[in-house]
Amino acid sequence: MKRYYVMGLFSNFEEAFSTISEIRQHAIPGVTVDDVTLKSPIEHPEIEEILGDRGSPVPKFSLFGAIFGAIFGFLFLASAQANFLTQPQGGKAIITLPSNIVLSYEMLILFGVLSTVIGFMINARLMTKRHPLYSEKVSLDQVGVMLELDEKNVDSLKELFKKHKVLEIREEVSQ
Amino acid sequence: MSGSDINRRDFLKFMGLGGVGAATLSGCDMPTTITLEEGKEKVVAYLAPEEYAIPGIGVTFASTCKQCPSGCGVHGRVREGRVLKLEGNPDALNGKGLCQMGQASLQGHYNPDRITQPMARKGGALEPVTWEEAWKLMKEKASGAAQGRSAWFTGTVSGHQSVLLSALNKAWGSKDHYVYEAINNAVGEAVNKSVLGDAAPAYRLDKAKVVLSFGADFLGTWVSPVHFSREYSKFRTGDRGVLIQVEPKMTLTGGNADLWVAARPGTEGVVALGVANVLLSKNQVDGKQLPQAALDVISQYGVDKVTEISGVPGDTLVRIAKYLNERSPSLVLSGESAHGHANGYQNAMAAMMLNVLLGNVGETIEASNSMAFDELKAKHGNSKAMLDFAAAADAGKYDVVFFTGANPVYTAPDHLAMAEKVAKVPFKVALSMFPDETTMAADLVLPLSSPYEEWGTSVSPYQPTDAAISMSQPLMKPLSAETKSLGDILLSMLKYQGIKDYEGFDDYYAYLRSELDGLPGSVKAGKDGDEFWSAAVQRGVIKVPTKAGSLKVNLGDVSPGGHQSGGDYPMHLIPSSNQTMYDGRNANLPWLQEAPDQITKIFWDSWVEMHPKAAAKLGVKEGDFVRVESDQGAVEAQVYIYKGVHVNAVAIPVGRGHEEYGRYAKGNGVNPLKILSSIVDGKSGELATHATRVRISKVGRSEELPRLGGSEVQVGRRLVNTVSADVFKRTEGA
Amino acid sequence: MSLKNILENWSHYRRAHEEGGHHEYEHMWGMAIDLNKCTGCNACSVACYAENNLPTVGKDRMRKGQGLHWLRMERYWDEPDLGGDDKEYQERGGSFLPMMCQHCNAATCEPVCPVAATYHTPDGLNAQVYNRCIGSRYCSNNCPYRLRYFNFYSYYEESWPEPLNMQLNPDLSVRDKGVMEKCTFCIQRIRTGKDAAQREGREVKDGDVVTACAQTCPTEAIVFGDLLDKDAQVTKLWKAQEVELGRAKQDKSDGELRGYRVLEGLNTDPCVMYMDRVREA
Amino acid sequence: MQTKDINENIAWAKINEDVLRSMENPRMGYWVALAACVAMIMCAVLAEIYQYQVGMGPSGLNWPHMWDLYIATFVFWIGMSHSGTLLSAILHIIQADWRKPIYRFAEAMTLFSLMTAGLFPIIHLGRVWNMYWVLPYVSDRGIWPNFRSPLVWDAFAITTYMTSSALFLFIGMIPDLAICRDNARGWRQKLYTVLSLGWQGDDRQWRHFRRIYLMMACFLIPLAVSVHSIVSADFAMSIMPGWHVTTFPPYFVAGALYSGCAAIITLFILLRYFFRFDEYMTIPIMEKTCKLTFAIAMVWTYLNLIEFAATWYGHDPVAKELLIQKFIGPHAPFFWTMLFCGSVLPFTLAFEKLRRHMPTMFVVSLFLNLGMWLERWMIVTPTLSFSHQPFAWDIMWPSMVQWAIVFGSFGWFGMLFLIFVKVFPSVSMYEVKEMVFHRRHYHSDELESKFHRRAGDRQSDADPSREGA
Repeated sequence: MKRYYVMGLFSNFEEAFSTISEIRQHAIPGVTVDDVTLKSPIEHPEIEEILGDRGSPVPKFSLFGAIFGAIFGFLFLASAQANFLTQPQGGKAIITLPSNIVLSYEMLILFGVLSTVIGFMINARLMTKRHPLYSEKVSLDQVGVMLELDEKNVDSLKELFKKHKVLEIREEVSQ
Repeated sequence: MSGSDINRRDFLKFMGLGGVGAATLSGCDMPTTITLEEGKEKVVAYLAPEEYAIPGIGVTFASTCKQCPSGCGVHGRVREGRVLKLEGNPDALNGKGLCQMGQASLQGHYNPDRITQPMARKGGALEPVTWEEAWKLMKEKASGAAQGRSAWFTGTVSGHQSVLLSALNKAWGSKDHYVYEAINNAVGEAVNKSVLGDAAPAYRLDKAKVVLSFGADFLGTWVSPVHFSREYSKFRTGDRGVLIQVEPKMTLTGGNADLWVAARPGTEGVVALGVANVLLSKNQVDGKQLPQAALDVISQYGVDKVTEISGVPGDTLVRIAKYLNERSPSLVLSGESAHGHANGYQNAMAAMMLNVLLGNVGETIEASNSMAFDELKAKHGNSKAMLDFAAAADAGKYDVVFFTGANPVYTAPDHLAMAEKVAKVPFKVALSMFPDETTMAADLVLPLSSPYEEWGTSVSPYQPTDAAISMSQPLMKPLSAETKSLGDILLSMLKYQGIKDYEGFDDYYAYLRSELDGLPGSVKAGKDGDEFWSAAVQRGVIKVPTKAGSLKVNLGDVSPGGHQSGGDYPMHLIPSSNQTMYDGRNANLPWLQEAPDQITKIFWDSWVEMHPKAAAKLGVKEGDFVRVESDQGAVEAQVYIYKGVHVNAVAIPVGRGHEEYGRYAKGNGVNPLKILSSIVDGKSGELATHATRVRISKVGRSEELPRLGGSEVQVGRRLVNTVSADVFKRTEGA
Repeated sequence: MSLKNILENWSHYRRAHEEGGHHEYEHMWGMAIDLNKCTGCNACSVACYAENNLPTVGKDRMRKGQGLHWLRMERYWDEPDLGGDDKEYQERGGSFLPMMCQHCNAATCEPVCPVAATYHTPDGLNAQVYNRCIGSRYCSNNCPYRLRYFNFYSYYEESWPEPLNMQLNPDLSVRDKGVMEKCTFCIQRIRTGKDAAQREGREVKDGDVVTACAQTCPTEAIVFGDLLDKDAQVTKLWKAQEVELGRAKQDKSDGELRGYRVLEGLNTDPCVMYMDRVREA
Repeated sequence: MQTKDINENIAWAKINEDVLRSMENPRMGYWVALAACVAMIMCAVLAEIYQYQVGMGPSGLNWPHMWDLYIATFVFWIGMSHSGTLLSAILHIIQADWRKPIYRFAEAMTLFSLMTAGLFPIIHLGRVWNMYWVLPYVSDRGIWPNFRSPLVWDAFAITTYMTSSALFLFIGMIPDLAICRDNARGWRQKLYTVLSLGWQGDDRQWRHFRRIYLMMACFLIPLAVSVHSIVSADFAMSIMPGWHVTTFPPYFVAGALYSGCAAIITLFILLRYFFRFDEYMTIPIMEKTCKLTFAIAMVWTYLNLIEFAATWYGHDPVAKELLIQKFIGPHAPFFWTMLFCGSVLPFTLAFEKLRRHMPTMFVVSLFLNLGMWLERWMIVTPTLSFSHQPFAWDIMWPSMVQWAIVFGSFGWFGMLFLIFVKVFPSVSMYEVKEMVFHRRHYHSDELESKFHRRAGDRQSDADPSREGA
């Protein structure tokens, strides 16, 4: 089944948001706000109020990475120390807690950061191909509202866009 | 390692979790012992320290150190045909100890600047020649020397070398054998001889409870330092003795004194008289031991007068007298800095007077155990020999002179013009290991083997307890095929002169074997030739019977000589000898060059010691160069300032400032002996080394002093704490 | 496996110096140095040069402080505020202090090495592994006694011109530039002594191992031995002076006893005991 | 008089244009600067080659000065790296939006000073070729580094910090890289296409982006504090007088922030001048940075005084002796210069007139950093000169080899920075857009005339553009 992608470029957030508000109020039957992808040069601070809270699991990655880093760090260090033969030094114990705490802390942060970055890459779908409807103007100063919808709704959407002073409409059909 | 028996798979499982990679930790089980004998083969961890290197097995051979005249016995550790390390020979006088010069004598043996083949002067320069050519030259120039027109100039010699030397001189019809040591106790020996009838009596430091030493650096350079150090150790334990040192510049012994007293140079005798005066007047010591003449002289030296002359405060004199009076027996010694004056003999005599007064003769000064074989005894050097030689050479007395074991061209003061006088001798032969100044002035240089490459016997000049012949044996094959031992050369020369007695010996070794074979049965303790020989070589010493000595007391005139003012030269020059460079012979040993001086901690260079007050007056600080000028010349060196030198004196160490003598010695520092004034001790004729007056001026240059260490005080850290002798006696006293 | 190893031996691995530490010590090599006997003659230092292949570095480098002297003879003058006097002369001579690696049981140099090139052996020695050393020089910085010396140059290139090199002791290495080194208590002699004892099927006894410095000392001020050997002379000296390992502050029945360890208050627990210098009044 | 952090009427397109322009067509001056930096690096490279061949001797290091300028400069560069984190992470969390135009180059500075700092522990090693032994790699001989050593902690901390701050810089730059990608041609386009990771500015990306940025900021703040604490542990964990100081971790962190801020002022002025970023790196932002620097300077001064007081009243004779030596000993000229530069000179930052005068601030910031560099030197060296064993006291002055390498490190840093400003946007475009957007959103003419105008100010006659808002 063919899917239609339509994107309207607006000159500012207000116009884009009023368009989305209408979509939210079912201006076009069968098209919900969940179908909307907003493309913008910056993140609007109140974007949740328009698009709804879509959530982000990135902090969970951070938590997992940090916990893993700390535990792995400590065990790694302790096992290395326990099996490394020239460790009796300065009257210190073989497995020294002060140093291991310091290093585990560093490992906590390192793995936390790495895991966060991986979480971001996955969740933000980075390192994928850009959408065909990507417009360079989005990185300049325009706000894009893109919807994925059936053929029957394309025209009414374009009408809606035009109502809100859209500057440009692009569309794409995927097989 | 205990308790960690992880295996590879478990480890990989664990490590795999972290995705780190693959390896095993178990490969480095540290072996606690690895010995080849057991045939154990274990992986030696990369992190094994030296402990796990398998040491080779060394073999120890006994020999004798020739680095100074004391002649300490050594044990050389030999591995793979190389001698690696020297230790003291417990059977010898020095015991298991050895001083730094002895330790470093190995570097003389292995010195890169050793002469490895004969050299002859051709057209002004010394050039290598073969032994054949050398012998030919000897034949041409030396063998034909007329009766009495040849001489030997040597350092201290003893044992069979001495025998051969005498024989050789006899063959040449010459009586002239100059035995020279720049650092000697000749004045003291003269006084001993005159008063006690024994030039080198035994000083029983270990028995003494008070030692009053007038400049005798018995821990550093005086007579037999290692032996005295051992005695000192006994002296300091149990009922600990007091050491009082009176001298113008702190020697190593002074550095260990309980009371270090700086007397104006040359007034040591006056101080001794002052002490005697206090003892007699204040402490009610019975003066009947002393002849009336001496008592008369003493009575003239009241405390105030002594203080005026010597600069030693009255209460210090009283304190010294108190120690001497309260603790008995005592021992009074005199050394270099007291002897090296125009009145050196009187100074030594005054010190001896104290010994007589305090009844030390027979108590702490015992008759030496003179050995029965006079011909083997050490011919101990003095500096009069050099003065005599200079006069004789100047007078053109000799056609040929042989030098060995002494370096007069370096040690002689400029006023002697030794180089020119030596040059007047038509043919000079140097038998030498090193290209020192005298050797380089010779016409023919014969390369000597090192003391650790040759056979030999020697007898220590100072034999306090047992008389013994020290054995030298090669600790390794000669480094150079061309060098010959002094004994071999002497023997060859004797054969060359056609002396029949020596024709039967192939070499010096054969001669020695036969000579030792000929020792009386009492020495050999019933052993036959081979057995005795190997026992002697193994032990390193042969104990020999002694002639029982006895001491008489015949005190001479104790009145101190006059004390003249310096005029234009207000300061006294102390050319101090120390255990690093000694008389300059050690300047080619890098270990000793790099070893900091015991007192000042300066290395690789000469310095001028000054008292803070004198330095302040002159306006110099540590590291500034000053010019020290006598009527004979001047030297320049950096200043080291401390309170261990008399206010009116500057001290410059002897032994550096070589013009030759190899890469380590050449061009390092200055030679203070060069600027000595021509003053001799009136009685003994010895060179008055400490009598030179100098003036000091700023040069204006400054440089960091080559000195080890930063702070000279502990800044309150108590790294070395000092407790009083009373406390020591309470806790550890005998 | 590792985890098992950690869990099973946890209490052992957590034993610090105070509880006896990780090692079951076979020996505890130590020294007693009597400053009453020591004359500061420096023979020990030169003996150390001879035994341990120490290079001579020459005047300029030595002056720069780039020399190596595992055993250095320190000399201090009396200070006015330390019971000395502010008189015109140094009336009590000098204070001599032979300083070699103190082989501290709680060594401060050991834990700071990033690559574990220095550690404590079951002999109670502070070992330096030249192969492993990367020359961070942290250990020397953290040694309060400043007894670790660094090879600032490839000294061997110039220090032993032929045939001086023949004197080198083959039982230990000649160090190249970039590694730290220090007194080893003549570890090659310890090894030799232990091997000899093992060959003869006996325990190492007092006198089997003597360090070069102790051996050459003319006044026998330096005594070396195994502090675990009750009959050793060094143990007796420690006992007589009531100096014990493992204490920062010695508990002495008699406050006048002379035994102490240098900078004891830093709690480095050195294995070298000194005995106070003694002077009349 | 300009009092607004930024003119809220700058058009978004102009921001893109201005920043992108700064990345284009290096002028002659740029190449000269780059060549100068390379020449400086060559000095260091030659010195290092010499040192590598001969040993550590030529550096003038000795017993007991086993460390000197290398470690001091290492600490200096580590310290400088703290600025980026401070501006980025802390100011991000406390939502101080004036950081936005200046944090990018500050973060780059973090990364480059870390890259510079990281060289020094390597250079100072006696056996450089074995430097990797400090890393905990798995070896079949079962050898590990010694985890007790603060130097290994350094290796861990610096690795973590370098990784994290590089990622932070990179992540924060992704939207800007997308802008660059959309405007670039040729190799630059390929580069930015790869680096921008397919950023298309959709709401999903922005949503996660906000989260990760916050999370990383949260990680970076404790990390930055721990890194300099660990660097201070190199000293504080020892038993040397003057090193074993309880206040060292905060003292080092304060010193680090201080030198970082001072360096930001320096680079701020340079970028503002050369790239004509007057509209973004405005005087009020400069003022805020100066005030921040002043505050940190006072914290640093306080910690200094605390250290002196603690040493003095603690009455440890060894530490006290060292303190006295610092005050009157051979290092005293440097010590007093450090105190002057670090504690007295920052008072210039307290005066508005001076703060707003760029040339003055430029000179002052250089001197502040000189003070901070001297601080590190005065931490490392006097302790080695005067420690427990008086016999080992010594004075040592660094040789030309050390100076050359220290000198070269500035060239290295400069070179990296110069390359950065031409390859990456040194002002964060999207965040300046956000800043402008916010300001515009809350803009009130009435308030502006009340607070942002003073007598004598020129009346703004620019017509507020509504485009893009």
